Amino acid sequence: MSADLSRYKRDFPIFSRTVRGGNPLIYLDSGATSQKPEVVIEAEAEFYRSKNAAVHRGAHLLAEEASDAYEGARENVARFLGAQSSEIIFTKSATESLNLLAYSFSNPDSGIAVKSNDEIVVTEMEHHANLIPWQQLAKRTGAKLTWLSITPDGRLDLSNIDQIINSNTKIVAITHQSNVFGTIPPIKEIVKAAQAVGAYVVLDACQSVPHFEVDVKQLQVDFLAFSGHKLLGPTGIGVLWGKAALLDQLQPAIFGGSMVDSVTMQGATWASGPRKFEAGVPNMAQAVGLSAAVDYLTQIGMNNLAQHEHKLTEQLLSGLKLIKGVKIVGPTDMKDRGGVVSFTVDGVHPHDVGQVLDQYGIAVRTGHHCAWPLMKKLQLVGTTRASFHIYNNSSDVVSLLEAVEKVTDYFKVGK
Amino acid sequence: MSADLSRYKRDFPIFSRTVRGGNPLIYLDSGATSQKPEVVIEAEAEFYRSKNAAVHRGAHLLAEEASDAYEGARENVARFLGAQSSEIIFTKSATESLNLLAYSFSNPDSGIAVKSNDEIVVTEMEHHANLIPWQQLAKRTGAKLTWLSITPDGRLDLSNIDQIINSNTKIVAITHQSNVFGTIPPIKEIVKAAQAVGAYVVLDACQSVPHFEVDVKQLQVDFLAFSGHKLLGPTGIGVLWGKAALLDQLQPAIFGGSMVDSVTMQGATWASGPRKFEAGVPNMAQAVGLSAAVDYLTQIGMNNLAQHEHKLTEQLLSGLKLIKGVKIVGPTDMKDRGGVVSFTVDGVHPHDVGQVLDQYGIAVRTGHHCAWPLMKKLQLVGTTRASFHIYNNSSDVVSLLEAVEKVTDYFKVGK
Amino acid sequence: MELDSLYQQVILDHYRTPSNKGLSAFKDIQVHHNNPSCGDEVTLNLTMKDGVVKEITWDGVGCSISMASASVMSELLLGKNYQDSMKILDAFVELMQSKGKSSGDEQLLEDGVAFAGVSKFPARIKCALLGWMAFKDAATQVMA
Amino acid sequence: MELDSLYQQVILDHYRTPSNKGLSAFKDIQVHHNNPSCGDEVTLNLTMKDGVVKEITWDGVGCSISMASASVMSELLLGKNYQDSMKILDAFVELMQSKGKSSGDEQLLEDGVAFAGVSKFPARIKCALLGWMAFKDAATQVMA
Ligand SMILES: Cc1ncc(COP(=O)(O)O)c(C=O)c1O
Ligand SMILES: Cc1ncc(COP(=O)(O)O)c(C=O)c1O
Repeated sequence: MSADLSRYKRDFPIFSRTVRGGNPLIYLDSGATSQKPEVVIEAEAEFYRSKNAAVHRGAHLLAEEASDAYEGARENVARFLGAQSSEIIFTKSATESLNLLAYSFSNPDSGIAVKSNDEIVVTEMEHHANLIPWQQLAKRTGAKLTWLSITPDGRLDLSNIDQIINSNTKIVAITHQSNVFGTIPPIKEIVKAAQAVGAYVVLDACQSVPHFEVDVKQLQVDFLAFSGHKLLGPTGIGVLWGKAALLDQLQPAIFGGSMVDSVTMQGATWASGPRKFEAGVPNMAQAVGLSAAVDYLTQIGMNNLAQHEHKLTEQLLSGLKLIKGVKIVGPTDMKDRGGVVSFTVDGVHPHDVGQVLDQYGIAVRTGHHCAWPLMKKLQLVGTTRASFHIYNNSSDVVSLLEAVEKVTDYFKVGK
Repeated sequence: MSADLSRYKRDFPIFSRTVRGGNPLIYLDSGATSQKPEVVIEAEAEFYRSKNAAVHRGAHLLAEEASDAYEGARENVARFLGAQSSEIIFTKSATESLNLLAYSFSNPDSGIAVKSNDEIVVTEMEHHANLIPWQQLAKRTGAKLTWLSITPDGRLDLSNIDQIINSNTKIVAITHQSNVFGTIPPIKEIVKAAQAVGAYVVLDACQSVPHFEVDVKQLQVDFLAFSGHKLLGPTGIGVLWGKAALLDQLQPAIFGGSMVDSVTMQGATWASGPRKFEAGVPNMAQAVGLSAAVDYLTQIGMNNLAQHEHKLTEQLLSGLKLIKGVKIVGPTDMKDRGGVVSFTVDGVHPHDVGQVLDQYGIAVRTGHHCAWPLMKKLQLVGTTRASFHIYNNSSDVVSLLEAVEKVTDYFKVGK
Repeated sequence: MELDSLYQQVILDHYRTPSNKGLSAFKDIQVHHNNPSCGDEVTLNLTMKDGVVKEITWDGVGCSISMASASVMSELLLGKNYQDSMKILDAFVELMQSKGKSSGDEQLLEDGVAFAGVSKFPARIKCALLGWMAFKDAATQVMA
Repeated sequence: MELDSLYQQVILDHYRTPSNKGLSAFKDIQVHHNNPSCGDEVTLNLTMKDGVVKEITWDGVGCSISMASASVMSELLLGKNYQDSMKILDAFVELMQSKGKSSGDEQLLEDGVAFAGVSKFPARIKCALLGWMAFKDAATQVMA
């Protein structure tokens, strides 16, 4: 028997409000952004109320305390990922993390800069944030962008991996969990293929780090990015992790205060460590809030959370299979998949599905999920997507299934 | 007689704490970052507690409310600056704003891209954030970086403006108020010179927008950047304003979700308006917090605030002039200057000055203030800087002056 | 239920059996509009003669609201002169912005008043306007 | 006052009249270290013979703590062999990290114990270590 996690929902103040139709909120859109427990909200507020100052700059006590809080957050996030704190770069979001990395790779002064004869590999199931920055990097440098395809059941097609990941490959950028299918691709095999040709693996961990234990050393990837707001943390904070030796060889991409070693009117040199990638007064309160979210999740236990979501996903998949006119998009079993479930309802546009669910207080995501090439490949206009976090429970799943039935009634599916 | 603004200090919870030596906090480091009134802290918390969702994406009520809050913040900030809301881009900081702009200028697809025969003009008193991005832009594009010098009293030297701003000049990037001297450069003359040669003026408004009324239409500049955290707002939020017609001609610099018009595996096209510059789930709570700060300041009245700071600055300047061994760095009168005062104490390193002040509960900034080239030009190792905001009062100035006297005693200056 | 004010029977009918859907072989102009946040798309062919709308055909993918609205639009504006079509269009836009406070001028908008409920759902207003904005773009170009 | 625990008289004396300040004409190696967050800089010339420190001269700009500490370091390590100098250096680093809980080994650190109070001011620890880290860098390079 697994732990009872129902008590955690109370920690999230948003569930005390009602939504459309006077209904209680059933929030199944954590894949887009998660809700926040009061401890996270308070950690951010408390930073402002008691130790707000510009880090690394002032000669005064507040500045000291603010710096401790900010650097403490860095250490805490590092521990959470099994990384060193000198490898943690705070950004505003995963999107920024991936873009900064791509710009660093096109800085010609970088020791590991991308060149025109290099290849960059992505997959057909990437979120736009892990696709377009690489398209643009390829465009800037003349490198070639290639990709791994998907199979009809929403898994990665590895049949031609040896052609795609070849001796010209410099970067393999891949998602750790599809935000559309919930699929968890075989990272091990991809890392092996990349290592064999000396390519760097960039992991988009937006949908993994918030939901199950992720250890960068075990994964053996080279870079990893995620956003705080999907991890019960504040908006406006993201993380870029990179192996220290690689970060050393990369030049920074954004420039300003607190990241320099020396500056003249003609040019500048950079500080070492994560500082060189963090120009300007940082998002201090948000880093502190993210750290509180990490503590909160650690206390729940990432394995407990993963199990919890696993059960809900299983329940949802079995339920959806019984509803006429509903098709699951992506893996229909529990093998290598997480708590993100996409589906379609015959003859009803996802936007209309979402509208009906909203009427019952159920918040889901509809549309292309920022994975437009994937939708086109599947010849879909979009899907309806339900996704979980700690505050969901099996009665949420029941409510969703009932409401989906009502959708098919309302739009007279198959009638 | 001017309005009594003393009651506003109570709105800032941080002043209920004590600092080193059990002293009440005298915060004179608002030039680095400002303190936050409770309404701002609560606005951010309230967003998380009641309407947190990913904007522009969900099909549900929360997403609708979150989008309204976020877009409402944009409109509010636009009104505050006399701009249109389609011209307001939310970033994480002024540093990001300026870097994004510089990258957009080096995107060869931009209609107004910087070319190798262009010149970029800065000044010797820029903060690193308004210097290094332009150095790097020059490096990327082959353009030439030139600059206006400063006079010994910390003003801009315009004697050779016609040579420096010439027919090759594409961009003039200049501070609206020096974060070291407090000097307010003659923006009008610079705009005139830039317009005469068809150059774009980029205004670093980090030290102006938080302290006095700024209207982009009156200023006639082309782009403007500032950070929320210096404007009583949250950390992790900044603004880039640009004339709509120019933003239209610029290509975006960071890429991901919610900024596209269409996407294939090979490439993408962009949405219009500010959206194309805001990739990813934005810093929604911080935008809402910034909007609350704007409301708070509007209610105080920017002119009242400016007058308040003017009086404190005058008091500080006269007081410092009476202390033996103390030299004011920058304008010693009130002409065209704001509430930032730098000074040195003979024979005492700024770091030591700051340490003694800290012992009396006084928080100031010491060092090079991210303006290293300026320090070198002045042959200074740094200065001690006091800067004001609404929560300061004349007894803060008295305390500072007394403590500076103690510094000269402690280190036996001139003895 | 609130939902029924959104999904009027007229809308569902137009969604199931849209008018003028399927692009004509001939046209004065073709425009393509989309709504990137939800992926809805409309392509519209327009033919005008002496300032009068002679033919509107369209194709697209999207939700019930966007498709039904394009269908209603194509019926309503056919045969109208440019000025009248813009009057109707403006009335429809105004209805969409009414936040549920207007029920629309049935004289002018006919089946279009069925969309009055959409104005209470801000996220759906863009859907309802997609086809109309495509028409406006096309007609303005033809008249230019 | 807490401040006096930071600014011991020994420190103020070394600040006003530093030892070995002014770079020698000859040296085995020269290193330059700085602290970008506050702008403090130290240049250090080192000469060693048979693994023993023969001469340390330095120059720099910085606060009382960084300059006094460089001065004390240069006195203390002169004439020591590499191993002993590293032992003293490690003891000094340890003292700096003691958060005010250690008063330092006076036997080993001599005037260096005056810096014990610095360990209570995290922002100043880097100042106190600047000259020492320059020495470590230089000596390690000479010995390599
Ligand atoms: C004049 C000026 N420009 C730019 C900046 C950079 O702002 P931020 O660090 O918030 O990005 C600052 C403040 O640090 C400043 O004072
Ligand atoms: C798989 C994946 N990658 C990247 C992102 C982008 O994250 P953000 O928008 O927080 O930068 C998301 C979420 O939107 C995602 O689900």
